[in-house]
Amino acid sequence: METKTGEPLIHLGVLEEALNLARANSLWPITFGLACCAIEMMAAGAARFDLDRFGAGVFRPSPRQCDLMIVAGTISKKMAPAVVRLYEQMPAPKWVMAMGNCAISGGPFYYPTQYAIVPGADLIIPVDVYVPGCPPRPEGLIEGILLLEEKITKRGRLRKFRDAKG
Amino acid sequence: MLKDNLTNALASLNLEKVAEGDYAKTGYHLEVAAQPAQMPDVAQAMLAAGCFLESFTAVDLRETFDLVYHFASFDELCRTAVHVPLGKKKGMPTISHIYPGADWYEREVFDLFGIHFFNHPNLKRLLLPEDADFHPLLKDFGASQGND
Amino acid sequence: MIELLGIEEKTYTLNLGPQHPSTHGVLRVVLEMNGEFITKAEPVIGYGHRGHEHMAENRNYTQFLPNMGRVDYLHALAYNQCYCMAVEKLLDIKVPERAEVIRVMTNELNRITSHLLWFGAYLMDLGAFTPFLYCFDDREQILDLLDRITGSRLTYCYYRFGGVPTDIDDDFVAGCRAFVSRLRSRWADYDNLVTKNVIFINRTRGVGIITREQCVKYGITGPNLRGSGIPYDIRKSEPYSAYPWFDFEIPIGSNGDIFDRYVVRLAEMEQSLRIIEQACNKLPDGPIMAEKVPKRIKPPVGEVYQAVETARGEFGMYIVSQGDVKPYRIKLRTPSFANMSFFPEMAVDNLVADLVANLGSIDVVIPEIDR
Amino acid sequence: MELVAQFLGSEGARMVVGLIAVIALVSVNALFLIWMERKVAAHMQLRPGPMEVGPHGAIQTVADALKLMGKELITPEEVDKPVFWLAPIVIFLPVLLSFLVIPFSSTWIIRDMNVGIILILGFSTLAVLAILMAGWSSNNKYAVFGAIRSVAQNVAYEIPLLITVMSIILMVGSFKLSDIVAAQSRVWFVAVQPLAFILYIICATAETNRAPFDIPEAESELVAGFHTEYTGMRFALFFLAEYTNMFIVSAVATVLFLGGWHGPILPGVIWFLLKVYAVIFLLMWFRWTFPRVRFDQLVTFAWKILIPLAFVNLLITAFVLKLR
Repeated sequence: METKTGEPLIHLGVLEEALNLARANSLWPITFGLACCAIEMMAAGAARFDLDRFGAGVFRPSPRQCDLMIVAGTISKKMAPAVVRLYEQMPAPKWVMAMGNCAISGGPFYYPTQYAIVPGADLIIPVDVYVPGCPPRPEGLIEGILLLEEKITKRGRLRKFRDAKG
Repeated sequence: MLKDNLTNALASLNLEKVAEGDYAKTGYHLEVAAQPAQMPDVAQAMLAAGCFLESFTAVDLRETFDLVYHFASFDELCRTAVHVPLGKKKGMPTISHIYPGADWYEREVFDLFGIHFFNHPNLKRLLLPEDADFHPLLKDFGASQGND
Repeated sequence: MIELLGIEEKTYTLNLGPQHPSTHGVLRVVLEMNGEFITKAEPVIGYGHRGHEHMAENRNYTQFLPNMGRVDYLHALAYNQCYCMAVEKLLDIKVPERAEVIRVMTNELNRITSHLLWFGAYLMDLGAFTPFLYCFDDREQILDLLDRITGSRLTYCYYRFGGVPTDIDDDFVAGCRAFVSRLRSRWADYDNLVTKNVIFINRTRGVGIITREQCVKYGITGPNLRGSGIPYDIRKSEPYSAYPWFDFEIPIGSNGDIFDRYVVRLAEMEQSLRIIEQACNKLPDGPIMAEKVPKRIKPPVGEVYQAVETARGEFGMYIVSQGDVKPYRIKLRTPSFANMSFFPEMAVDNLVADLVANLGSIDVVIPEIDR
Repeated sequence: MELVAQFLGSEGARMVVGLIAVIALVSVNALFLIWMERKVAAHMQLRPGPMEVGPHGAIQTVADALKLMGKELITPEEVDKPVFWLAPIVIFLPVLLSFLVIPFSSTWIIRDMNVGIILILGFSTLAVLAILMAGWSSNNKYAVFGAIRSVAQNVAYEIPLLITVMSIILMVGSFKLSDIVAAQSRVWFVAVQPLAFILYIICATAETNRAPFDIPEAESELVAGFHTEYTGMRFALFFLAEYTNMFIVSAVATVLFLGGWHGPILPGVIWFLLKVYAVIFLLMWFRWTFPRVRFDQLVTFAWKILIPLAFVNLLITAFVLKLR
């Protein structure tokens, strides 16, 4: 087994690559919405955008069965411990996506005397992919998922597409 | 007419002010000013007339608080605003036994302004974490408190 | 039996949320349970508290405008409209007719998106997944329309003090007409899939009853109130904007149970379609922005309370102005806050399954409760 | 020892081949069914479903399975460890063993026991035990809820299931599955016993814990029910067992009501599988159409409606048989 931060103990070459390919194509997100962005997350899973095409449409309600945490919305100070706890309950390997400006930096709710929110998910949990927008469109979320796939497999559909475009 | 009924009912309570409001400007049909101790009676009269508590909040006027209750009715268009001046560091009698819906409003005001409500069944923080030690909507909450 | 055996009946606590699939975000309900029955329910809110009211005091009037779309992101335009109307009242601005009609049209489209989302999400709470997708498919059609003129899909900030910034065109009107007929053709599907479904009826009939008296005591508004048979709708009782020019009805229920609330919401969508249809037919010409809107919004000293009917009930804004460029105090009277405060009474003595059904049926948006 | 030797001597080779075939079938079937469920659900919901992994997402479930194998296995601190570890295995064994007696065709049957149907029904009861073990040992309130509900539900639905099956057995006069199929060479029992078929399908849906009777894992109420605390491969085993269980109840439905391997032109095995997958499609259709039944209504429905109906059906069957 490997941990998220450390190097794996044993390198298994091809098997490792196959596993990564499998992981990248089967990112089950947790049913977890904090605010506005959650609606766009739902929209991304629904009929028109259909995250399931990329194997990322199986929203699991229990953190124990998830691979990906989409932090969709503002993290209030009251909620922050719960977010951390959910992250800790997920089994490795696990990934986090900060969806929307609130999860990236506090977004519109961050100003000098604010008292209510945590300005950025990366202050409490490690974030792999940032998807900006307020809220991001579902297309943006899909691009985020593809970027994450690229990060996991070191290659990916998105890169191919970008290279073709030049 | 609900407005007349209310005016009559409130007249007996010996309030500071029961006057017709400027609806076009403020959205009130009836403007009332009361002392803190009179508030439960006002609420009782409102409930008897079939009004519901639309909203309740406080305004920090630096020297005093201005507590504002808004009542309206499902049957007839008649919005009543009750202003209650309250000195700082003073408490307010609860009306949550008359309007159970006021329970949360009072907790919110306690949370955000630090105003204490006497006889409230469950007065604890509503929106902020239980360990918060500040009241964000006070006007002197600012650079020193909060963080970052 | 239990007493005979000398076993002490014990209750235990169950923590529902803040992350739970049916709490629609970040609500936590601490339940005291006896077996599967709830003896006490205490909602713990504030997990979505973002400090809108504090923010208002630190922003000028215009800067606070985008916040309104984020208070309740499902029916953003109604909140947007309420704020604009309140400030217009403070400044004594009259909005041109065309702008009012555009506001009503877009607002009603937005109301339908909100009800559709409720419909889908509620059925998902009850365990049916497919209606959710159907609703989202219909909802996307509206989002396309609104996206064209407002520039965003969800957190709209379309109305400005004095009118609307961009005009609608014939394509938008044609799109509205097409959508009206499309959604009307879907009612039969929804009825067959859900309304006539025996399981659905059994789960919602006679469950979660709200009485008139409770509505008065808790200040419950919106479809929850109308499901109990009280025809209170701000659009009719305190007509604002262009609503008096249109012909529509206020659907009401009779028993006040979940099923009635469901029927009321479905009927409201149909009424919204009627309004949109009429607005398409008699869209007045003229300017879309009032002429004498000051560049710098600085209302005179005073206070104002403005209410609108949102998809969840009465949304009120109480603004205190001290003649400054910043509002002195803004209080958001959100409908879900009052509706949710009734929830503990509703949940007691029911099963967990009913708790989920009840919670869904009052249609709460958590960040709107927490603000 | 002698018994074992004797047993292996006569049937040994057949058993070994059979077991390997069963394990292969179980895994391929589960992979296929999960893919099928996602595709069926997607098309019912106006969306394409898995598309990118393989043609039309055909190897999507392979990716899922590989990923689940590579996941960390978390054993929460407070759980009852031996029971927690055993539960996924216990749930998997009975569904595997049930394959022993299923007649895929007149010749494709591992062991044609004369108590075949009883064996299947007996083993299907064991699955409840595993759910109870999983829920109880997880030391999680939602999981315990799921477990308790599951037991109540299965007890309630096993009775009408057994009584319904009994009416078929009365007609055939044998517990042997191949006999039951052989008796349907001219008329399928679904035509003779339509009520029994409906009752069986309802009970089978409840037995497999699928919507509208999926209350042991009711997502919107109990998070993930009895398997809330399970991760990775352990969770996958529950998943696998659920889909294999679906295959078994559908196979039994095919044997009891749909004429088993009988059919024109095509070989028996193909007909059998076609019918099984048709029944599975029906179960999937239910799942993506109906809302979930409330727990008390579910139990009431079983005790007050299904059981009396099943008894009436049995009585009428017995009466008609006696008259004939």
